[in-house]
Formats: sequence, structure tokens, C-alpha cells
Amino acid sequence: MRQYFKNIYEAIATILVGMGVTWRHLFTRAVTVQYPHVKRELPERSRMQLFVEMDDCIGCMACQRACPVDCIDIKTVRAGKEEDLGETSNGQKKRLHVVQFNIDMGKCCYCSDCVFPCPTGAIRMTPEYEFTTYDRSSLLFKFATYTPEQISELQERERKEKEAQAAARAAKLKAAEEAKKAAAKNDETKSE
Amino acid sequence: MKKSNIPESQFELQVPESLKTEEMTISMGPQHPSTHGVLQVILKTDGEIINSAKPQIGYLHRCFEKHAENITWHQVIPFTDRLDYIASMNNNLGYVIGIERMMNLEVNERAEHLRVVVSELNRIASHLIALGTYGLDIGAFTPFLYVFRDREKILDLFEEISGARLLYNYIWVGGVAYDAPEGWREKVLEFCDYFEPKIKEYNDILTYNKIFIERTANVGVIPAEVGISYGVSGPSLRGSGVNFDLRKDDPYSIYDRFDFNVVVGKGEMGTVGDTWDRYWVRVDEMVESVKIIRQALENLPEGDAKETVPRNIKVPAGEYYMRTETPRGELGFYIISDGSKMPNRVKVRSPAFCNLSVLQAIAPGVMIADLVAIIGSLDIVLGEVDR
Amino acid sequence: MTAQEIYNSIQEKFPDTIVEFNDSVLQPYIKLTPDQFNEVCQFLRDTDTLGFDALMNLSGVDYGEELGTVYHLYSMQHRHKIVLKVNVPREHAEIPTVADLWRTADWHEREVFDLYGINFINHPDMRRILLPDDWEGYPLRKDYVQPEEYNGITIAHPDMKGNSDEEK
Amino acid sequence: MEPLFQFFNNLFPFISDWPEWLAHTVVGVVTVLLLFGFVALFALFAIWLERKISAHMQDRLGPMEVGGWHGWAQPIADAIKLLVKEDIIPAMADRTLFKLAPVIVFTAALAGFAVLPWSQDFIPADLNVGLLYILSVSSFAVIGLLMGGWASNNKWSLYGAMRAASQMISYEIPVALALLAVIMNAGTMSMRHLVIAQSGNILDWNVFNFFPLTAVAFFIYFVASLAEVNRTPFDLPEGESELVGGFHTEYSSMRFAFFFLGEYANMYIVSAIATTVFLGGWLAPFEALNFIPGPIWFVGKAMTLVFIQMWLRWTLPRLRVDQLMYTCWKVLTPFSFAIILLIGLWKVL
Repeated sequence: MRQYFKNIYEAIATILVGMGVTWRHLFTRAVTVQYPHVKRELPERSRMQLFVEMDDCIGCMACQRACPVDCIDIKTVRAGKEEDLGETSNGQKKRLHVVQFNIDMGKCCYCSDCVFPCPTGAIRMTPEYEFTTYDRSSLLFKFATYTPEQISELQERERKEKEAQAAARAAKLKAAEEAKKAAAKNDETKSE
Repeated sequence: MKKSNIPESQFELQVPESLKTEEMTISMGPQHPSTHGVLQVILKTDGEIINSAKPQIGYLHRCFEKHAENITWHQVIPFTDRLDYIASMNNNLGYVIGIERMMNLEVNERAEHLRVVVSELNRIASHLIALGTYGLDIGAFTPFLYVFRDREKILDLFEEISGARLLYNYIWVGGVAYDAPEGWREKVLEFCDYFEPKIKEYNDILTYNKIFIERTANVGVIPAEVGISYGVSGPSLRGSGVNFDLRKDDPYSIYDRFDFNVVVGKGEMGTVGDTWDRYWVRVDEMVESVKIIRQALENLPEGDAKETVPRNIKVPAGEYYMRTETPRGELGFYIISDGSKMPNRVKVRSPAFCNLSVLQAIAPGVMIADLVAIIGSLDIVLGEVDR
Repeated sequence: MTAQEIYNSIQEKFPDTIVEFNDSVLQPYIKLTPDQFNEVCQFLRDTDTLGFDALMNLSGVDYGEELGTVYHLYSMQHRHKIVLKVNVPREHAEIPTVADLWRTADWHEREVFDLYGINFINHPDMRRILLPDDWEGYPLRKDYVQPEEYNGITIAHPDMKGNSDEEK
Repeated sequence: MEPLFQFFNNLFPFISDWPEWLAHTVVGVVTVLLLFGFVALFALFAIWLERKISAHMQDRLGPMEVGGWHGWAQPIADAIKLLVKEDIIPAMADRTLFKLAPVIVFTAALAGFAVLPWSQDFIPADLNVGLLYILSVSSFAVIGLLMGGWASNNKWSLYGAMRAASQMISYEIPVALALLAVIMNAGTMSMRHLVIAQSGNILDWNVFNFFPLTAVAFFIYFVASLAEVNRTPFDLPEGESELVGGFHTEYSSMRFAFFFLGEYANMYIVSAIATTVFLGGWLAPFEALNFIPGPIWFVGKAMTLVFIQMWLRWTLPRLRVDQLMYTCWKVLTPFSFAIILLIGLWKVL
């Protein structure tokens, strides 16, 4: 019987305590941030959108290898011998045309693993977060500045260079072979 | 010598034969407000009383273990974030320490301290969610938003130190990804001062509310030996009165240097091991976490936390089972390396997986409303159950 | 108790079951044959000096020619641990269950069955746990090939291809 | 209907020139429309109020955008949304019952308004058994809930319906007994005369009669009425964390809105009964405040009680079924019996 009345008393008392808490909060300031009207300043480390400073990119593909979800796609073309592509901001020489640097932010997992291996600090995550779109394909960000014609031209050149190289190598190989044959012949004749 | 093996359930439902009616089979979930994600429980009920409850999992299976075999050691870390997405820091820590022990790698003091601070902050954040959602399961909506208000402050701190709010990828092999920014230490201390009085508020509105106690005390009792047999760990096991905390019993990182208590359930409101005890262990553990944070920040050495992070990791061939205490319990990573740059096998022993398995043993005989309370008190995260 | 002592006590009781004992690695392990495995585990759990009342982890492993399961045991009273390993051939992968000893093994063994296809003898409920019941193959085996489709649903998502200019 | 007729006659004297049948029809229709309008308006306002109160109790702001000032138009937007939404009836549902259920719930709630005394003169129907009428009519709602839950052909709905039935039938008893304590003293069941009997100042209100006995009766009535209208901590029939949505799991669009309207109308009705029976209806607490018209007092007092209902809802967890029955049968019912007994004794002595 005592327990019965104690329970009733406890129920009423604790309910009143709880109501006291909510009553106090009725008059405390809300913590809501009215988002589109008020925008919080994000800390500079915030990992939101990826950004690539193409002037600094040397096309080493370290970020592409580091990405756990394969959202970066880079294509490079070797620069010509007399061509000077300039230097990055930390003084590294650029030797490759980066003809394609695509990042699919729809796939990105925002881990920032790509940022750390970059030798020139070209790729980084920015606190920019408002890049939602209605179309998933517009989440594919293209950073390379080359036009398709330039790319095909460069690729053509590379192909030709490669062919020339291959031809040269083949010629070299052939020459070596012939020399070998000749030597063998010589040996044969000698032994005869 | 053969001891009796533990039966399927300790709580046999006792209904006179004449009163038994036809069973009703209900699928609770995968879309249900209080299964904490995509969990399905097949219930067989007799009116409001449950005769059997079989959890069906796998709706959130994302092949973590298969993924891990195909990416480099370092690339696994962002994936560990996504196991238990409410306590990512703790997941990072478990995986990373496992690798460090295999590589025999030393981590500098500052990084160790920062790791402890972020892990404990994350523990608080995770327990806050456990509290809030538990209130929600019982029917109290307001505490849920109070805890989110305070958790937001922790996430702000995390955003400042790691740049992300939920999936941090912060703890790396050999150290941490970033050093703490200027003024971060003071902000954390400020948060500790802010947070401690808030616990009283949660207690006022929820913990000691008579209705809440009536709903949770003496419900879903997990006896200690049943808990151990089912592999229950963490706060759920400590709620059953087992003094077992890996931070004390199998210390990792620098936890052995800190002075804190292991909270165990005492059956204050009912039986030892009931849902109220499990809830209460979480509330009290937040106080202990604040203690640890304060100590760690007090002794935070100067220097650069990043300096020992190696670029490319190759883990020597071998295997290691690393277990750490996450907010949900014993998170184990069983890592096998064949000496290459990718893991050969990463098995996750997820605490929520084991904690959930005890449900089928304690559910028979309770009411539907109690089942919700039990699931809530086990504090499962389906991302970790299904991996 | 050290691993050596645990090994000795098993050696004494079940001399035929031990295949290998390795004390030189980070976590010493004992490799056992599958035949008497359940009895060994029962012995490990119920002997007072050993008292392994907790199964921390049960993991399947694909070693190439063989499949295996690894058991990490822990004793809550004595605070010592041991690793048990059981290897079985790929074609005939069967291991006695320990789900009757440690209830946590119930789901863990189902998971190993699900992902490795190791069958656990006498398991009360040997079904797939994570994957759908009608899934084919055991995905964590090293020789697993991802199927093209499942019940008419294409598995490879179109977005999983690369994102270079030509393909989009 | 006589006082209502007089009331309209005073306002518009030309009504008395009309033939009786016309006058009665016009007055009746106008009153019903007025009440319907009031219910709809009140529901919209109460939804807005509830959202704002809950938000501020939880350190949030609640709706802020629609309509400008503190999102005042949010409930209107919601209502329009509900109106134009697709009306889904589950394939295996019992269609007739499914459609009928929300109508019954809403009608039961609306019918209760017929006997509420808004002021000295404005009372749609001054029945001499007004209180009895309102109690019996409002328990019609349980049939609607039961029908809705059954017809949905959903197990969760069925649970909700079963819970609703057992809960509402059980809690009728403490409600009726608590009211009986007052009726015993007042000797009337007419809503109007119940209020008139309380004239004077605040201390003449029934709640301070036989202090503290009727105060306890008021408390019992208030708690039991929370259960009658399925509000937290007694919202088991809905119990969204257990039963998904309880009896209205399968309802959508306007049918759902009717359940919603019914719930808010019921909230108002139980508060209005409490106001009439215990808190002096339209009467001002002090003579000096008599210049404020009666309806304002009436609605104001009822709204205060509605506010307390909301306040409780955003503070408390939910009870379990067995605890709900325990509260009813082992706490509220014995206490109300004891109060009736004590008041009886007091009166005799």
C-alpha cells in the first residue's frame, strides 16, 4: 500500500520536474540556423567540394591512385622536347599535358585521401558546399582546360611520336638482328 | 563435467493451455520507425505478447570485407568510417591500431592524445544519439532534440579538426590526418564545461521520469552469463553488471594512463541487466568520457601530430586480431596481411552484430512495446550489423 | 595462462587433434583438425583453469588451396586469450559447430557459411544471413566471380564505369 | 434549441417575423456552419500552436517560412496538401468501412459541440442531459477507430484499433465518475445550469468546491480525458514508435486529415467540458473582469487546458498497455469512487 502511494507521488513529482524542464526551454533561445537566410561560416578545413588548381597539376596521377572510390579520371599527354609548360607554384617542372582531369562529385566520398599525396598541392577540398543539381551528370566536374581539338592534336602528336619511336626501336632491333645474322653468317663462313 | 548449455530463452511464457490463441506473425521492419534502420524482426505474437522474435539482417550489406581485399591499406580507413557511422573515430582507431601493432609502429605523444580526445568525444556523441533515440522509442520526443543540439557542438569540433562532420577519416596509420588547429583545445574544454550540466537536464526530463522507469526497468533483462555467451559487449554487457571495458582490461593507445571508472549496471530501478541499466550505463559513461577528455587535454604535449604518418604502407605478413572499445562494444578487426600493399583479409567483428543476436533470447514473453525498448537499449547501428 | 600452457593442456587431453602450434607470432595460435573440434572447445570452455567463456571473433579465411575458420577465444575470469584455427579442403568444407557452446557463434557461423560456404555440422539454423537466400556463390572466396545479374537485376551499376569524357 | 433561438432573436430581431420552420432551419444551419468553421479554424490554429510549442520546447523554431510571420500559414498549406494528395486505399481493405471510419470519428467530435455553452445565451442545444449526451456521443469515436483499424487489413492498424477500443472504453469510467462528483453537488446535467451554478468569483468554481476533493476529481478527469483523446502519455493507439501509425497507418490524404481534425476537435471538447464543469465556463474569475465577454473566457480557459495537453505531450514518454490499464483501473477509478463517497459524506454531514 505504501508502495502504491509512493508510486503515485513519484509519478506526479517526476512529471512536474520534466514539465519544468520543457517550460524553461519554452523561453530559451532556439539554436536553429535559418539555413538559406543565414549561412554558417565553415572552418577552412571543411571537406566539401574538390577543387583542382590546374596551373599546379603535373599530372602525376597520385590522387587518382589514392582515391578509394575511383572518382578521379586523369589523362595526360607527354609534352614535346622543346615545349615548356612552365612551373608549378612550388617550383616543380611540368612535363605532361593534363588533357583530362574529371572528378565525379557524385561518387566522391569526401575522404580527402587524394589531397595528401599531391606533390604540388594542386588538388584540395574547399568549404564550398552548395553544388547540388537536378542532374547527376552535372556533378562531373571537368578541370582540364584543353579543347577537344587541342587534345586530339596532342594525342595525334603523341601517337606519331610513339610510332616514330616504335619505328626507330624496330629499326634498331632490326639492325641489331641483321648484325647478329651477319655475325652468325661470318661465323658460319669462318667455320667452313 | 558438461555444464548445461544455455537454453534459447530463459523466460518461458506461461499461459494456461486453454487461453492460448492463434499466433500472429508480423514483420516488424525493414521499414519501421524504431528498428533503428533497416532491421527486420519477424515476430510471432499472442496478442500483445511476443512468442518469438527473429531478427533478419543484411538489408544494408555493403561488402566491406570484400572491398577491403581490393584496396590499399590506407584506402580502407574511409570505409571503416562507414561501418558505424555514428562513431567513426572509434572505428578508425580500431583498424589503425591493429595495423600499427602489426607494423610495430610508434605514434608520437601528441597524436596519441588527440586520438583519445576525438574518440571520447565521439563516444559522447554516439551515446547522446543512443539516449535520444531511446527516448524516441519510448515515446518521448523532446530529449531527442536536446541531445542533437549538444551533439551538434561535438560535430562542430570535429569539423574544425578533421574537416568532416560525420565520416572523418581522421585517424591514420602512424598518427592523425591533421594537427589540432589553434584554439581547438580551449574549445573542447569549453564544451566539457557546457556539457556536464546538460546531463542533469536529460536526467530530469527522461532518466528519472516515472513513466520512463516503468517502461524500462525490469524489461529485457540480460543475465551476465547469457550476455557473455551471446558475445554482448560494451555498455550492453556492463549494464548486466559485468565489469569489462577494453580500455581497462586490454588497454590500447594510451588509455592505461587515464583515471576513470568503468560504469556497471547495479539494478538501481529494477533488476541488474534490464534496459534501464543499459541506458544508465551510457549516461554515466558520458561523464567518464568527459573526465578522460579533460585529462588528455591537460597533458596534451606540444609538437606536430602528423609527423609519423608514412606515405605508403606495407604491412609485414602476419595476422592480428585488434579489439577496441567503441560506444557499442568490442569492435574487432581481424587483419591478415601477406606483405603486399593490400590486405588479404579484414574481418570485422562488429559489436552491434553480436549485441543484436541476443534479441532472440530475451524477446520471448515481452510485449511489443517492450521489444521496441529492448532494441533501443541495445543501441544497434545497422551499418555495423550488416557491414 | 600462457599460450604454451593452454597448448599443453589440450595436448594432454586431445593429443591427436593438434596440427600445429605457433608461439612466435603476435598472437599465438593452435591449429586443430575438424574431427574433435567441438569436444576441444567444450573442454576449453568448461575446464575451470581455462575457462574460455567468450568467443570474441569467428572468422572465415580463404587460404588459397584451403578454407579455414579462426576462433579468437577469451576468458572473462582469467583474462587470457588463444587463437584456434581449423582448416578444411575447399571441396569438402565442413566443420563441427560451436554454436551450442557460445551462442554468439550461431550468427557468426551463418555469416561464414554465407560468405565462404563452409558448412557447420549440427548448426541449428544453417541459412544465409547477410545475402539473400537465393544468392549464388560465396563472395568472399578469392575465386568468386561477380555475377552479371541477380533475379533479373543488373548488378554492375551504369555509374560504376569510369568517368572519362569518351564514356559519358 | 430555445436559448439559441433567443440569442439569434436578440441579435437579429427580424427573425421573429419569419415563419417558425424557416427561422429554425436558418438558425440551425447557421449554427452548424459556425461550429464547423470553428472546428476547422481551431484545428488549424491548434496544429500551428502545437508545432510552435513543441519547437520552442525543443530549442527549435518550428515552421518559419510559409506565410511570413512565424509560418502562420503552414497548417493551411498542409491542409491544401492533404486535400490534393492521392487517396490511397489498400487493395485488400474493406472499402466501405475504410471510407466510413474517418467520417464517424469526425462526426462524433463535431456532435459534441452541440451542447457546449459558449456564453450565457449562446448554446446550440441546452439539453437537460447535456453532459450525458456529450459523454455518450464522444464515445462513438471508438467505433470509428475500430472500424478504421479493422478495415485497413493491416496488422499494425489492428493492434492500434484494439488498443484504442480497450483504452477508450476503460477510461470512460474515471471520466464519468469524476464528472459525477460535481453533478452530485450541482444537481443538474445541463451544461448551462452547471455553469450558472458556479457564478460568483473564482472561489465559487467547482474546482474549489469541497476543497481539495473536486480538485482531485478535476485532476482525475483531466488525466482520463487525455487517454480519451489518445494524447501522450496515452497515445498508444497511434504509438508511432511501436505501431508505425496505429489505426491510421494506411490512411492518407483527406481521410487522414479527418482523423487529424477529429483528434484536435476532441482535444477541444474535453477541455471545454472541463472548463464548463470545473472552471466556471464563460464566467470571469473576478467581478471586475466581467466586461470581457463570456465566449472569450470560455475559449481562453479551454485553450489553456489544450496548451497543457500539448505541454504534457512534449514532455512525457508513452505508457505500456498494461500500465495504461493499471492507471485506469487501479489508480483513477478507485480514487474517483473515493471522492464520490467523500463528497456524499460531506454533503450528508
